[in-house]
Amino acid sequence: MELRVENLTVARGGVPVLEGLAFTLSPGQVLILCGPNGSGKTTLLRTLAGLQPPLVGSVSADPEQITYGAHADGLKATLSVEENLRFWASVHGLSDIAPAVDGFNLRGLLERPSANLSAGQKRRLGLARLLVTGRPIWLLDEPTVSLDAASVTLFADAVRSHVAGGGSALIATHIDLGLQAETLDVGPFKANANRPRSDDQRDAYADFDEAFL
Amino acid sequence: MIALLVRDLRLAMRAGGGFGLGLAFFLIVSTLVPFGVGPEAKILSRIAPGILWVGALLACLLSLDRIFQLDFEDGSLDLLATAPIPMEGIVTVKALAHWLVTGLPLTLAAPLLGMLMNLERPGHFWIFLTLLIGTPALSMIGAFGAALTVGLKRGGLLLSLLVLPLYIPTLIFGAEAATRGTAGLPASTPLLMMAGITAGSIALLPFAAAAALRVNLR
Amino acid sequence: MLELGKYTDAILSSWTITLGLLIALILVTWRRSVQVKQRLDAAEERAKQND
Amino acid sequence: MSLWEFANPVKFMALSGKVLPWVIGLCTVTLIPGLIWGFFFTPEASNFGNSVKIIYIHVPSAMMAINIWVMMLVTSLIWVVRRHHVSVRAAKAAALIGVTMTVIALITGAIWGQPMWGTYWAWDPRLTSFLILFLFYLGYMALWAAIDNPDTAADLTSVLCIVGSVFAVLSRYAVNFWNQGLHQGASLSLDKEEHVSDVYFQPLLLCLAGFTLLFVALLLVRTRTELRLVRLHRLEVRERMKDA
Repeated sequence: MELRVENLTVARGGVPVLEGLAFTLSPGQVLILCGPNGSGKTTLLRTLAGLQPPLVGSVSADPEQITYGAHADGLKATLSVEENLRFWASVHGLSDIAPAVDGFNLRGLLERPSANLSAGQKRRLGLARLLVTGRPIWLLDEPTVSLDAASVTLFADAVRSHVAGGGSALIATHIDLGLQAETLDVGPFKANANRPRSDDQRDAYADFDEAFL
Repeated sequence: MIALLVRDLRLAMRAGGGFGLGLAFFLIVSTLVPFGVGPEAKILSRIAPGILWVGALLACLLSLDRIFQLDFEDGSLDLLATAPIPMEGIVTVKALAHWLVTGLPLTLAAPLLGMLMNLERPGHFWIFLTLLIGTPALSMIGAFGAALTVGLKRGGLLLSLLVLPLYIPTLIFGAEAATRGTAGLPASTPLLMMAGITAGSIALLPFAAAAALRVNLR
Repeated sequence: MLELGKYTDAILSSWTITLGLLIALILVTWRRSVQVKQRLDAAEERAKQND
Repeated sequence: MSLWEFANPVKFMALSGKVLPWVIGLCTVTLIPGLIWGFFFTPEASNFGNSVKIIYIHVPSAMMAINIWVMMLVTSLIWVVRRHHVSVRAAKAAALIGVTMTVIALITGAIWGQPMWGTYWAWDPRLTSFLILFLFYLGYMALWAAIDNPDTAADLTSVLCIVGSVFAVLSRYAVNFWNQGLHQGASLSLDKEEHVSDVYFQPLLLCLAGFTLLFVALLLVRTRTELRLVRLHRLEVRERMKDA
């Protein structure tokens, strides 16, 4: 499953943030998304995940093929690690959580309520969720926050084996994960009123931004 | 969908508050009213169906903002939105979980609390029946209100304001059916009207609520 | 002066309240319109300078 | 040129700017004479006495209260279906006018009710329906006020308006049903048609036209303000993004 994006404009609060984006994420590929804070990486990932509509353009991949790993892990404090994982697995129609548990070294924590986990352990559990979705395209927003060096390695291994199995990943991060990856800098796509625009972009903005005076 | 329902029920049981809160509030209302109105059995038994209905409605209102707010805050709602469950399904399951946690216990408790209010013999049955049919509508309408206000800070007060007028038809028909049934008058018209509202809410409001949720996640 | 009989209070109070509310609504609308126009003009000016 | 072209705020601003003085003028020449006629130059009614003079503010405001909600429903639907920017701002702009009309109808009704029925408030179906309508207006406006992003607010309030309308109609039936069930036969509502003869009807008609024109004039001004606010919001967001 390939994720292709052409001439995509994403907006936050109705205002274009990034425009004219074009890239392809093929199976087996890792793409690192970089750019300063507030440059629209999260907005882009949410748009790709289908949580918000793009202002212009479209995303070629089916949202059913994509899983989104956000800042927040979506864990329930009163449920145990195992219950949390089993829940997400069954939502996605899977039942085997063993690879996820082993991949992120959670075996010893299974019975613990996730309220009692450390920040890094929570993050590992949040990342383990990716494996139980069974979806090929991962969109990850700062996945390594609060992970120690050993856990980062675990994560990098998980991405590597996911990619080796024909999956792909788009990762917004500021650190070097030691992965074989291409880099996509969002800086050049920053929305700018002075940039020459194509007609369809113009139409989409026209309702308020350009035409109103 | 079943996994989501099981999870929500489990959360409600573990977090406390869930089952207890609505019931406790209901108990408080029905014990306080006689102190306020006076102990005259005649008056109490006449107003009992109405008081029980208002009490159940307020108890229901109390826990509405939890329907989506917690999932929104910890990011689960984003993840659920990208999961292979349609948004309408999420809304329906959430409303069902809310009903199982508040509406159903209230329905079961109402006949017992009716005794405190000198509710007459057929009244126990009628209050049970009307609440059983009416409370699902309260949960569904409440889920719609919760979906509208999910992203807002201090959404609780706003939620009550939005949901209040939406509850009025259900309340009128429900309390009317209970009152008439208790008095031995024909009650099928208000009962059918209320059943209609419940059926309509369950059939249509998930779409409105899902639309509101999608907007709020944007 | 018009003789309103026993309804004097009712008529005068309802008319006063109504006219008061309508005038208040007109004033609020007008004031807000002016304020917003000023703020928008200022913002447009800033936007032009920034470009 | 189709109606949809006014989805473009520029065109709407241009046109509404031209129309506005005329509407204000027309409003002045209908509303003020209408009110003066109704207040000073109508005879005493046999059954209401002079209290009939309240009709000139009570009936138009009550009609506007309902009509404005219907207008908001239609404009909200247009927004949901066509994402017509002017439409949803007009709905927002109308809400405050609508709630004022509702309050006027309620207050004048209560004041009128005191001498006629001996009580300020009765749970009469009409009065109750207006109270419920008032709650709907409040909720709608509170939701607008609570949300920062104008487009999000537009979407959510439109959904609320549509769902609320269904429940408002349900409430109307429920309330009729409920009151009938409690006080049999003691209907307090006034049957206007029967009592209104031409002497009262002509100034009433003028007042109705006046109130409608006042609504249109206020609506145009307020919609223009709302559109400017949207533009202002976008500019401010851009500024903030530039700073970041």
